[in-house]
Amino acid sequence: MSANVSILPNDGPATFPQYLILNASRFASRPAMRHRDFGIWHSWTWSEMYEEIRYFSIGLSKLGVKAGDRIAIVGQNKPRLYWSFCAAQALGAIPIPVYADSVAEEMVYVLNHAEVSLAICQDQEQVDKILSLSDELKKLKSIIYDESRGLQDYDPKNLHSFEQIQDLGREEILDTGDENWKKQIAKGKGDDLAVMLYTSGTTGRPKGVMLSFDNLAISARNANEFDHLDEKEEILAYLPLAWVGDHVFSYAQSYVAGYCVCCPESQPTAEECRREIAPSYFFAPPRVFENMLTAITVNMEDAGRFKRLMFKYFMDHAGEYGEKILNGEPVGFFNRLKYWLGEFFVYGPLKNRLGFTGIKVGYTAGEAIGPEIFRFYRSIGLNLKQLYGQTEASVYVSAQPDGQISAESVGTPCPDVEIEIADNGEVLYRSPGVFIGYYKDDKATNSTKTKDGWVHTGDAGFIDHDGHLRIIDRAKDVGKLNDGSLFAPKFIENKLKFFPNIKEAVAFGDGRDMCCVFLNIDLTSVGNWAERNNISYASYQELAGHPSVYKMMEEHVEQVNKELSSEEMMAGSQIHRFLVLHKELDPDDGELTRTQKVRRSFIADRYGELIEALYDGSTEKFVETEVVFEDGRKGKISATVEICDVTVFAHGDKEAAA
Amino acid sequence: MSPAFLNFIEIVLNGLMAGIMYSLVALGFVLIFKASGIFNFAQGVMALFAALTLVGLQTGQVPFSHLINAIFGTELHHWGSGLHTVLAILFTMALMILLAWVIERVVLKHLVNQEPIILFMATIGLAYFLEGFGDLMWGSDVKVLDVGLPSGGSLWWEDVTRTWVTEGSEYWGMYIDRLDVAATSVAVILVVGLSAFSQYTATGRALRAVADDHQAAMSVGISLRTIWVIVWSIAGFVALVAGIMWGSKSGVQFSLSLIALKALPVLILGGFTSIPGAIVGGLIIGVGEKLAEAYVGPLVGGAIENWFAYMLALAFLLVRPQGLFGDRIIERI
Amino acid sequence: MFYREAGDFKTSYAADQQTFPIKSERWLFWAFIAIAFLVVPFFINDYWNKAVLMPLLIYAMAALGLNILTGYCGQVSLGTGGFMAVGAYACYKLMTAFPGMDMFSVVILSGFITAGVGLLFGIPSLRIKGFYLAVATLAAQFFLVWMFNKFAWFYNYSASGQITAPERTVFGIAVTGPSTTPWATYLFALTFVFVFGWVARNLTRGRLGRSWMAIRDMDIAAEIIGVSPLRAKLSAFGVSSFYIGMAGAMFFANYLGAIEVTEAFGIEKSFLVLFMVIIGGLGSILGSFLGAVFLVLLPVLLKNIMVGYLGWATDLAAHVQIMLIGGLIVFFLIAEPHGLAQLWRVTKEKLRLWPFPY
Amino acid sequence: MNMHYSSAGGAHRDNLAKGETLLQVDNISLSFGGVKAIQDVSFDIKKGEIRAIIGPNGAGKTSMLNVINGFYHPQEGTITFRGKERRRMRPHVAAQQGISRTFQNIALFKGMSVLDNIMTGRMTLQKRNMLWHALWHGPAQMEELEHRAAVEKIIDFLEIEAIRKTPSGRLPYGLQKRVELGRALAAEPALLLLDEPMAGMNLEEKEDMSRFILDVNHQFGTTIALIEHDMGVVMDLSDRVMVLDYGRKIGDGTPDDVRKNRDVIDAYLGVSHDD
Repeated sequence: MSANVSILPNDGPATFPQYLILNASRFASRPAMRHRDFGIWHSWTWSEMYEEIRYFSIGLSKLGVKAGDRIAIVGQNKPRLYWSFCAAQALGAIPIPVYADSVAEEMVYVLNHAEVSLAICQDQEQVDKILSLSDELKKLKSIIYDESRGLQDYDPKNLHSFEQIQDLGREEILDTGDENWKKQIAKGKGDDLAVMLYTSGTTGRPKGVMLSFDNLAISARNANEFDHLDEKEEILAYLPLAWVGDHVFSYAQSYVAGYCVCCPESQPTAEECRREIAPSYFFAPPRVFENMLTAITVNMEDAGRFKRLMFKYFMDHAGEYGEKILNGEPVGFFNRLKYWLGEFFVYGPLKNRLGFTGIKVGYTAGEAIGPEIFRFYRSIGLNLKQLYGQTEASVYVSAQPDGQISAESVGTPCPDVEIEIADNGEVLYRSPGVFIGYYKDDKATNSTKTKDGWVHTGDAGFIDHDGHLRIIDRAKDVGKLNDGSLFAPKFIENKLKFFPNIKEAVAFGDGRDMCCVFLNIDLTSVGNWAERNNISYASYQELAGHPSVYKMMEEHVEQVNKELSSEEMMAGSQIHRFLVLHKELDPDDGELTRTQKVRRSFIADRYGELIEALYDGSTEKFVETEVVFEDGRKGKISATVEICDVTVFAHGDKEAAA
Repeated sequence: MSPAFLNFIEIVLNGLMAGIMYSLVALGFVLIFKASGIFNFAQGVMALFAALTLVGLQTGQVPFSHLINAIFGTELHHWGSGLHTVLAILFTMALMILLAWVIERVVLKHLVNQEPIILFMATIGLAYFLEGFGDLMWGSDVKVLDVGLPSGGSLWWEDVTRTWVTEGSEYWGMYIDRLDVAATSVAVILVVGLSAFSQYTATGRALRAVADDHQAAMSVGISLRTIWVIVWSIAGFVALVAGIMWGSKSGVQFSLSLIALKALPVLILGGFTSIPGAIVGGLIIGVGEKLAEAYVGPLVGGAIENWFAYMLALAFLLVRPQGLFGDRIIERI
Repeated sequence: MFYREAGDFKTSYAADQQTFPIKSERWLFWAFIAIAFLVVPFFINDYWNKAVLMPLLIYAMAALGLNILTGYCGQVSLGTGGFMAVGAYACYKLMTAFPGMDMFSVVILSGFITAGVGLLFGIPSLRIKGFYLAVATLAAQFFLVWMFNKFAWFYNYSASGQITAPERTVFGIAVTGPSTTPWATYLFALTFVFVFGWVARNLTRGRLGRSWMAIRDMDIAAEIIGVSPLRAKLSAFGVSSFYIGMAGAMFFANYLGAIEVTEAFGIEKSFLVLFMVIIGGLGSILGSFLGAVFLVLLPVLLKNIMVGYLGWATDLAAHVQIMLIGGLIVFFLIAEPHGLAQLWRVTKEKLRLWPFPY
Repeated sequence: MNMHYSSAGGAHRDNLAKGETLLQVDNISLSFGGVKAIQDVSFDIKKGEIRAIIGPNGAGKTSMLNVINGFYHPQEGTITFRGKERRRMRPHVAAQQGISRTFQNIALFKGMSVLDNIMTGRMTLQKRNMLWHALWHGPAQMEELEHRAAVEKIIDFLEIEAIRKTPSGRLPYGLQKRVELGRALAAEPALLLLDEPMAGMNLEEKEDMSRFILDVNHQFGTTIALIEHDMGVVMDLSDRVMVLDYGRKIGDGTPDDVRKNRDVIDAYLGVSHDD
């Protein structure tokens, strides 16, 4: 152990190389990183990892890497690539992780834009990709690779293996020692540029978000304190290196807290690896949780009758009491006992299969997670929470504190974060994590970040009565009613669609007096209900027009209104009138996209008469609609559609709050 | 002729006749193995079972009388009178066919496509079951079986052979059991009959088709399961015949089931799939065993017939692994 | 459902390849062993020892041996009874020729002697395969039993033709002869079974075991890959006979005390052990034990019910028993051709995957 | 990570340089009873090359491989491996000398896991005897673990991490072929014989397999002789091609030579074969 703590600045470490040196002494024999390779888990303690990074870093300097150089890091989650971040930062160079699966032209753009002079690649695939672009990459001088397979016969000029660089470093240390290297680290300051992360925005070229050590380290420290994370955590690094989430969870927070990061063997074995490691801190976008739940459901459908019934029985129980128990609310003894039995027979084994046995905190973010999905994981005792984050904020904008969880909100502002809602509903924030700027793009920087440090998120939202931030839509999609209240169609539609009986909803209101909606019932779910209640029907149309169905829909809409009325911002956009469409919205008729998204303007055109009827106060309307049948023939269906008024609540209404 | 030579002839003749009896049992094995690839260890017990049933029907025993008595406290033993021998044989045969059908339904159907050793084990289980079942049904005491076959030494043959001896030697003639002669005749008839059956009848040809290629047989529309029932029925018939012969000779008792073991060396000598092999193999084993018993036995303390046949077969296999009538094995990969 | 494996990761190949890779199973196993060694001896009585535990342990040993040959190496043998007889007679001759020898050495030496005989009878396996070989092993069975019966030297010219075990001790405690205590013979047999169960696991987990299994699964491919059939088959015969010989020695010396060869080691014994292996599970150490447990306990149970509880005559009970055992064997083969061990594996797999079906 | 795999025949090191004759087959004739499988065929395999043997069905290709690895014993002719002429030899001895192979019809050990199957391939390299194995802890275990590490490298090489503990019988066909290649590679052979490594595969699987074969040849310098029906694959992969027909050699040379060879064209396009 040659890590020397004395070279650290007096007020504690500021940069990650400084944290590395600190960890190498305070957590010397604790695991820093694990990697499943050749079938078993290899571990590095902090002191071992320090050595690995030291050799590599000094080797890099020997190769000519200097402060300010840009180094691209391309590949999957592998220990050596993570080490490369720190090794580069120790020299004052700036690491730039690149999505391993990005196509050639995207990679050319990023590498050229960032003026990368060295690329560290995981394997032959990445090396090949970069070599094939070498004509266009004028600044790139050399490539380092981790896995040598298939690279033996390559021209060794400007192509080095990771070990070769480490050997260079070792020789250098033998020759001249590592004092210069340590001095270089000690020189590092918190406001130095630490990393550049290219965000693949929905439109236009990727932008290079510049984050300083302070941005990352302070955000990481706050986050660790917020969730009580310490050096004992184990996490699985499986999300793309270039994504800010992975950089913060698997690098920044790990260095600050000193916890262990585990790298899976390969993509196909990632699940198995998760099961083996049983991480205590876990992050996944909603898509991952959704896929997992689908897999669980599909799997359970194939199970025997007994198991299916048992699963349903206990899951129902969990749905009722699981969250309460998790939130520490009072629950009767027998329900606790039943939950405990469920834990033994269902929840426990389920979490075990998914590798969630050891989870202390799990997060989901990125987009809205379906409340059903969210509640499912909560109900089986998984402390899953939501957060709202951005690359520009070093992730953390808001997060749900323990015990204050809801499926709709994204939590309260993170420590040291200030949040404001602009007049147009856009969410603004200011925090220590706010980025330095976009690399070589002052125009974009200025339009995003104000002079006094506020950042425009581009998302519309509001602070609810619990003080939690709720994101409702992209800011540009949010409109206004004539009385000036905010109208967020997607927000309202999603709320309606969370009822299993409602399949689709289309809300109107922008530039009108009030909000009205079209509904589509869910034929399976409502059909089941009808069967149970001895309501006979011959077609969708008949069922949709049935008075009891209207009654049910009215209750649902009223429920949504109650919820809306409880939020000051949204109370104005309660639904006044609705109708249940006489046909299902169908991609074949152009009403939905192929990905089942509502085509609002097309529908407004097609059902103009009905919209008129919604706003002119009539109670029913006869319409005739052209449809395309499955065999491609066209036909017409006609119906008299009923229109229904709904109770609207005043904000703060007692009845609504009850 | 010298008495020693006449003795030798007597031994060979007895050996040949004993051998035919072995062949009779081996035949049952071969039939089933050929058609289904099953090494039917229960063949011997089937013979015992058939013989027990025959005796039981003949003497009018009440089936399961012990069990019934134990459960209900009754004192059942016999009906008033037994069945006529011919009728009893017919009934027994019917029972053996029923047995074949049950075996197919209950056991074989569920074991299709299993490894041979599993099927082999199943037949051992079957053997145990049948043994227990037979004993439970008819009791385990030693029974005398008399179906009217002649028995005892042939005095006529003794007289004839006594004249063959060289003048002046002391010789009382050859001993040949008339039962053995009868058994041999029956066995010969059976073998000829079976060969004719498999050669000249449609069912017989189907059996051979199955033996050659299961797939092909099924593709020409022969139901494998029907075939199996038929084969097991025939094997049951062979077992019945063997049971009658062996039972008449040495009484119907548990040891009868062990004659199956006698047939095994015959099988490895003759090959599992060859009917002529079973016959020739049986003859070789029979003669070899009797000769060894007479000439080698005294040197090592006797009772060598228990193992001699196996050693003979083993030694033979070491020289010719494919058996007497098997084709040379060309291994492929 | 009982398994909670998440978080149990392996950092070395040694840990990955251990016999019980799952932590909870490891605990269960050692708890079981501790009970067998430390608790049972205090509660054992003569009936349990003679009717259940001793036969169970000794047959488990024999089944281990046969499983190595048949289950792992694929060579069917019907000569187990004969090889047990070799073990028993070797044991007797050693005990009487070297009265000072301790019982551990006697049993192990008996095993080695049997292994030698086994090797001899294994030679035909190089030429003949499958059922032909199975039948050939019957030659060993009949020949060996005949030999021990025929040559008085083997039974020291005793008038009855029986052999009777004199008293021999281990650490000063009698484990054979009339004055042994149940716990002593039990612990003696248990120690052997435990140690050699472990050895069997060792032999089958490595190169040797793989060479056996390769021969079993596809002998031609195995040879082309580099397995010498001679070495693989003969070693299997040798090791197998070693175990069976030790089982035979203990069967005679520690369990029955006095035997007559045709009665004790007839062909039925060969079948019994073969059944244990099949019902327990071919190619499974655990299976050897499960098979022995099943076929030792079942008759005891049946007998207790029919004779003890229903009050039937013993011969009637014996008929029903043999019928039931035969029926159960068929039933088991239909229900799970790969034996109780496979049943256990499948159950375990289901519990591990619980609540998912796969 | 990276492979520390000894090249040039691994465990079976020799002094031959690339391009020298590794195996020389002279005037081999083989018949079964009256059937002549191979008639008077001679050819050689040079170190480091990929040598293809092609021909219509029944041309004697597999028999030739069987002769090379000692499974069949030719009635006439000699085989010289690494300069030593050999007489009748059992296949496992050939394996010990560094010839390993895969089979036309997959010959995996179905009762064993993928890992165990590949471990079996290292049979010839393991030395500990039965007594050490009985004790396990100590030398036997150490040896096992060393070989496990080597096998894991092959698993990594063939990208079959996800199935290492699956019983081989449960795998789909293409993966079984790959595992079989792994088993053959595990022996670190000097000469690798592949009998139709791509038979029955789809295009993607064929591409994968071709890549593995080339990688084996490049990275480990292993000499490979293969039988294959897919002409495209053969022409792409191999350095030299020998053509058999009815047990006779009718062509030998580079892929280009063979493609132009009149006899070969006749054999493949002629009407005489029902292939």
